[in-house]
Amino acid sequence: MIKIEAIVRPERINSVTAALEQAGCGGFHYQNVTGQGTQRGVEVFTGRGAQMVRAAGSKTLVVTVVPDDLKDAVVEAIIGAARSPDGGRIGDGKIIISRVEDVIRVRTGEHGEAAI
Amino acid sequence: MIKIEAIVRPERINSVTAALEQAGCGGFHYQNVTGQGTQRGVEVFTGRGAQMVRAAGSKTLVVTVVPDDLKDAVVEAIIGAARSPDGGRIGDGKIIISRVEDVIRVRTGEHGEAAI
Amino acid sequence: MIKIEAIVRPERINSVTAALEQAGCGGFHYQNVTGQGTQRGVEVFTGRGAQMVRAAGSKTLVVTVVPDDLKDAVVEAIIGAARSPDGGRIGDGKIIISRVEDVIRVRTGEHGEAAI
Amino acid sequence: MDSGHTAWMLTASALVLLMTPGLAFFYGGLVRARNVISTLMYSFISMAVVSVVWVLWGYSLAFGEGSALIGDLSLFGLSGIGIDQVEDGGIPTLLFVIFQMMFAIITPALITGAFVERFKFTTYLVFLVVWITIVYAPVAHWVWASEGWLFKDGALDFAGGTVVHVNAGMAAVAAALLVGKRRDPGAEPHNVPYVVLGAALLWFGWFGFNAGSGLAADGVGVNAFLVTNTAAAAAALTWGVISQVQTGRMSAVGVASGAVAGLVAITPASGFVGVYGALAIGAGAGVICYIAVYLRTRIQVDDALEVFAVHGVGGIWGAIATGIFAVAAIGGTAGAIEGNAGQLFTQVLAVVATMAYSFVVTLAILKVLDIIPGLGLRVSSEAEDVGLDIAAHGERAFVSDGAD
Amino acid sequence: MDSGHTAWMLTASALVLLMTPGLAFFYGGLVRARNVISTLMYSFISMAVVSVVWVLWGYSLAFGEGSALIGDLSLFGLSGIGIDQVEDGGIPTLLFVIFQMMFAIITPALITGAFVERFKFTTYLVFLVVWITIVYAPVAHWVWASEGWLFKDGALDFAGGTVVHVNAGMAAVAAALLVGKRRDPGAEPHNVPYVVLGAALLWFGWFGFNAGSGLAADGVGVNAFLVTNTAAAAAALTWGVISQVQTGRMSAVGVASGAVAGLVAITPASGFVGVYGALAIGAGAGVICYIAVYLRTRIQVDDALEVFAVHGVGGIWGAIATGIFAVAAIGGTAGAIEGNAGQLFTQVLAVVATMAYSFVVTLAILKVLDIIPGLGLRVSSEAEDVGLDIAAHGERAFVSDGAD
Amino acid sequence: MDSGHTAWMLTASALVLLMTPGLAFFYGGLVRARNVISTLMYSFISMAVVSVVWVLWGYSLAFGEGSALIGDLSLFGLSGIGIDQVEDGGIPTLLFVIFQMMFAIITPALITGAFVERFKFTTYLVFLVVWITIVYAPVAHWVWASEGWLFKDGALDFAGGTVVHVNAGMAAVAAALLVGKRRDPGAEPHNVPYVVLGAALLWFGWFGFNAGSGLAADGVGVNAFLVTNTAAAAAALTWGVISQVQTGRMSAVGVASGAVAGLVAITPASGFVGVYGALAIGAGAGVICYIAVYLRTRIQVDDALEVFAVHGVGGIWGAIATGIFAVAAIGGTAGAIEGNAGQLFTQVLAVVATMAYSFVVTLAILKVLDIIPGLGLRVSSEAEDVGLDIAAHGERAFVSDGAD
Ligand SMILES: Nc1ncnc2c1ncn2[C@@H]1O[C@H](COP(=O)(O)OP(=O)(O)O)[C@@H](O)[C@H]1O
Ligand SMILES: Nc1ncnc2c1ncn2[C@@H]1O[C@H](COP(=O)(O)OP(=O)(O)O)[C@@H](O)[C@H]1O
Ligand SMILES: Nc1ncnc2c1ncn2[C@@H]1O[C@H](COP(=O)(O)OP(=O)(O)O)[C@@H](O)[C@H]1O
Repeated sequence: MIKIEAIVRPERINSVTAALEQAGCGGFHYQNVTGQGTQRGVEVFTGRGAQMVRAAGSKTLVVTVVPDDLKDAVVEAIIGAARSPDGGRIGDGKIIISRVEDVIRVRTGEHGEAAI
Repeated sequence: MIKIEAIVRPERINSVTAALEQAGCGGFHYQNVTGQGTQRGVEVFTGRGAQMVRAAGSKTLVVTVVPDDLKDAVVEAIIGAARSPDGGRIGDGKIIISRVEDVIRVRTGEHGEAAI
Repeated sequence: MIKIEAIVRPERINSVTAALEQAGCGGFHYQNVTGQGTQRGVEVFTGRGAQMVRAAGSKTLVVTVVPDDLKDAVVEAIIGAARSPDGGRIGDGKIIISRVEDVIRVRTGEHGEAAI
Repeated sequence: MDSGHTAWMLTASALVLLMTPGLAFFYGGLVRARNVISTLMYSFISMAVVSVVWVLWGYSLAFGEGSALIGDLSLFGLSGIGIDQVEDGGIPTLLFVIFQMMFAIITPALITGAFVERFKFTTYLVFLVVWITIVYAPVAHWVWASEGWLFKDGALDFAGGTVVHVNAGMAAVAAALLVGKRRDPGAEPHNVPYVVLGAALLWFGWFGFNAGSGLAADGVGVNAFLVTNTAAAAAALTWGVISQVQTGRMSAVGVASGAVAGLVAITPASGFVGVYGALAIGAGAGVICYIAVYLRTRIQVDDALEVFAVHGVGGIWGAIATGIFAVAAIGGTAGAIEGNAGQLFTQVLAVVATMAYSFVVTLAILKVLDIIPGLGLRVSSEAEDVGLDIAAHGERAFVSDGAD
Repeated sequence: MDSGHTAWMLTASALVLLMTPGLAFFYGGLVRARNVISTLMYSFISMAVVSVVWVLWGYSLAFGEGSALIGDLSLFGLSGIGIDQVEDGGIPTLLFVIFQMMFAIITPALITGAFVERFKFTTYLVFLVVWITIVYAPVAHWVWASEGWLFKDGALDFAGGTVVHVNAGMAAVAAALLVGKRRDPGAEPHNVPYVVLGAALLWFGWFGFNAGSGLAADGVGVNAFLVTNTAAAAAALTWGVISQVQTGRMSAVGVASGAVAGLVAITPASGFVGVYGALAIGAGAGVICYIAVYLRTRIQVDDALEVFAVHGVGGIWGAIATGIFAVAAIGGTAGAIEGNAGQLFTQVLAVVATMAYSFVVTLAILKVLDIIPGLGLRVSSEAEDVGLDIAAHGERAFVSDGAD
Repeated sequence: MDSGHTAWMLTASALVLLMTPGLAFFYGGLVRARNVISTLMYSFISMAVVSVVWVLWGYSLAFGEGSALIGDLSLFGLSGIGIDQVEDGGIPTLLFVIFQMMFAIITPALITGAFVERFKFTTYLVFLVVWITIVYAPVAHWVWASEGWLFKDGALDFAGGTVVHVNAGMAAVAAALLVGKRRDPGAEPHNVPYVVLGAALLWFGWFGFNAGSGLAADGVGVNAFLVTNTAAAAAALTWGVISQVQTGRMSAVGVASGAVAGLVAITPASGFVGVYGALAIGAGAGVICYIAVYLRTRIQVDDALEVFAVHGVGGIWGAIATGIFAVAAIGGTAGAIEGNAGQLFTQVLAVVATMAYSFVVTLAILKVLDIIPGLGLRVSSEAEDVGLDIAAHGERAFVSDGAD
């Protein structure tokens, strides 16, 4: 099994989770993070509004563990839902893929793909 | 060393961390996440309370890195503390296990199991 | 490529991210977590202030994916920025290193190191 | 000058001023976290803009001599109103100016609920000036100025059910139509405690709004205070119970909305009805506005925070109910129940006239603002996605230490 | 009718109304994040339910003629109270009805602190109606109605230390006993700023509560205002200093609790004592309630938000202290220090009678509600784990954009 | 005794009391999340400490007979002030004591904005007692007591622009200098809604502050209310527009700061100027304070929340503007525009005297507190990093269920 971690724009999270379900991946969790990359972040005021600074932007991190064979479908689904209209904008995010040794379902104690 | 990530019910977090300490794992970190799986989430109102929608539920993600030999003990501990009374309920959560190459303790610069 | 996860003190996050950029790692994301380890947490009041309990402390988790050759530089950078003055204090944090199979840039679909 | 009446009206004016921040939090809690600052500012800035407009020409247009349709500019800058000039009843004229100003401040703020999360802030500033001048001032003149044609017709609107709520409700429909649907409507309220805080401040401030509208600390004012509280309570309870019966849960946002609906409905009636009337008006508002919201969510007009369903419909119900439940022994005018069915007609006339005027003129104003270069009604879709807090105000509402 | 007294009492009534939302936030900040909406609603809904009960039969039972033990239903629906009817002192009778209503609203809300995080909301609605009718109304009648037996005995309770706080404190004990411990008690307050906001609104509103209880804007009212502020300050400071000395840190929640304890303790005394008395009563409340809380945390009764330790104990101390520090020159009655030791006895009698009645009857009410099918006191253990916000109200208090 | 004036002054006193929690939230929203409790407490605890100091010796030193420089202790513990003693104008003397107390409470709270996120809380408690005694009381005596030398000179300070704001502003500079820079200054405000809530409560409470300073519900009070609102609006708008023009975004914190700057500037003038004067003073405050903040951020003095730039500079501008725009027909004194240029000189004299005294004595007080063993001004660098909420109060402001 592999773990797919996708950093996406917060405003895209609903379409991303919908796409995941469509791609046959019904299990995932997500959370807000603060992120920076090529995109240098957003401009915000400090103090009383006299000056602005760049702050890393808000992103949402979605994590799902899937069987290997689902990998490409899920990656496609995420890209489709997370990429900004007309060819994407800087800051659309990344997808990080890594290997998982085992998954256990707390309720039943099942192991491996059966637990997903 | 392996990394154990457990997604559990927020209301179970205190018993889970207690169980971890008992199992000899005194180091961990956790955070709230939003999760969905077989359990389709919770019912919440939108707008002025005229209609309800399903929203993914709140879960807590606990992460700990342990020496390989502690793995089973820790997994048992988590299951014991996170599973709902009388045989578990849908949504009790998952445990995800993956390999870690190295751990470094910031304070001392120690590597490997010594750093845990 | 490898994933570097660093748990650091929240008040150090700005210097850590600055150090990361200096070390040539311009991409990362971070979030607040609650953590416990050798350091048993902080003392806080419960109820009306009549009694205190220990609560796990606030930490910040920084995550970055980098090419293998950047690993040592980045680890050094994090330690330098996250360690408390005069030799470090308990609770300065950990750095967890693990392998990543692939990274994809949502915007372009690029794979591997090109996507970082 | 009566120091007692003056004391109460100073207090009442402060209470009504506080309603606008109350509304800000009520609305602010209902939107997404990324638009809360923007939503708060739509209301807060009205305190700044309208206060200035009011002392310059707003008051004069609303309460200056002039015609049956609108006042004149004879009182521009409150010229000629000395600090010792007293209204009959015994409060200083400047205090009447202040009290009325607070109503002018909150009315456009109410409208903003229709277009939160997407309306361009700079355009909104211009809208505030224009709308107060050519919509609010005339309507206030019609109903409350001694020359006003609806006033002459004997329309009953004790504290502004028509001038404030029906007026804002129709303007909200016009705005929602022109601004269009949000890209992603129907979100969960991001902060329910803010909604409760806002509702509490509104309830609190409304005592000034209604019990102050008699401009005196007397029996009529006291009665207005009592029926205001009673109607709010009855409506909150009704809405809550319906929500409980229909869904098995009692939405806090629903209870808060019910309270507001009750407060809206009792506003025009508060000087004319008694406790039983208040119970009927409140319970009625709870049922009617609940249904209105329910229906609204089934149509395509994205009146995001239900301004029309709560303030429009609530205000209409209140205006009509005033004609039904008015008690001669309290406000001097009998309602339908006491045999004066004619009053009902006058009430309906006032409502219809206000609805038509407010809708048409607001529509016209927004159409014009939309085509003026540099203005325009709606933010870019990018700004809407990122949220107006960052896009329009350069601020994030909530920042945790390290991460957020 | 005196417009000045009327003006102040209108204001005072609004201030007391605001105390209930203040309490909602004070309590709401002290619970877990997953129960904050539920905790807010326990208080907020009291504004809806009790307001209706009060104008229908509550006021009549409390202040209608009747016997020494309870009023009658002669004033059902406030029948026969015209808007021009005036109390001696010069305020409209309806204003007295309003002012007293605000006290009836907050008293049961105080009780809820004992059973937050586990009490069934629908059952609570029924409890509100019954408790106001058969516990609050009679006790208010005893102490404040001219026929009331404690009133006749000359018990001093200027603003409700016994009727409101001791009464609520004992009911809280009964409730905590019957509802039982939370599955996981002793949590950290989830939002300290809410606690501070609530304490601030309570302090602010309490000026109406105490300085309004003379029903006039006169010297007695002014003195009540002054001693109220003084006692709150002294108690907040005392509590804070003890916390600092004992733990090396000054808990904000502790300081806020101290302020509330001081406000509770001065309530019955505020019409009878001077500044020095207020300092003594406040400092005493800080010490005594701090100890009470400390002891409570060592027993098994899960009075979650320390209603008895703060309101019960604080109210008892205040009632007794009134008998000690009363100054004839201020309230017309001398206390023990001025040689009238007998007053102390009367005070104790009033407290004991109230405690016994409130405890027993509340226990009985809850026992009955517990066995009525469809009601019951406690939510399911699942609901308690998930939190009452989701389980009972279908809402989450705080929702961040993507994740939460 | 005039019940109307008394009614208004009771209300006004409550409103001014509420300003301190308002300030607490205004400041609290501007700091980091890990210092919000600490920042709230700096203000809240002033309600506890100063209230006690005031009734014991503070009032006596400020308003007792004594010399031209300071009062005496003849009124220690308010001795001899009966509840029936009345001021000329018709309010009880004790009400004057109360009203003035609220000013004494908020003044030192204003100072705390300069040293948030690093000042030692226990030392601050001592500072409060000393500063009220030897800085606030004398300055209040100079300006407001009939024997005060600035009062005799005819300096105009209707509601405390000099006594409260200039005074606090200079003390803030002294404090910022001695406490030194934060280890990590220039953070993003952690909670903008708190800033808006605080600004709203300040605006609301300021009506009591200014319209109450005439000690009566009369034409002067009404005019003060009107110009207060007008200046706040004009300043908020000005600041917002500048921010919009300069950055393309309208900072909510900026608009709120503008409102406060306008309220500060109109404070001394509110009994002497009309609407046009208010517009000028407000707009001026918006521009001047915006520039002051802009410059402050370029120097090394870490006056964290811009106390001097907003309250100091705003107060100075207001004092001078009073001398410019005063209208004889309103406050009895003409300003420069009406040909009385001399008034300007008196105004400047009062400001300079206050600035010098406040700065020097505050500096001295802090220097002493710094070297007293066990006290000291600044927390450890560790405490500063972890945040004062945990370090000084043992509390976390926000706790989510499982994780935080
Ligand atoms: N090397 C990295 N490791 C972890 N997260 C990253 C990395 N690079 C970028 N990210 C995350 O992805 C987000 C988008 O990346 P960014 O480089 O800004 O845009 P793009 O991928 O379109 O060039 C960043 O805000 C950050 O949260
Ligand atoms: N494939 C997955 N990858 C990551 N997290 C998952 C996955 N499936 C479930 N989860 C997490 O586990 C939680 C519980 O899983 P769920 O399937 O609802 O219950 P159960 O495991 O009892 O069937 C979900 O809310 C989600 O947060
Ligand atoms: N085994 C572990 N797995 C995951 N996180 C850990 C582990 N041990 C410690 N941590 C994280 O690192 C933080 C600091 O570790 P701690 O042991 O307290 O200090 P130190 O590393 O200086 O001994 C902890 O608060 C926790 O968040």
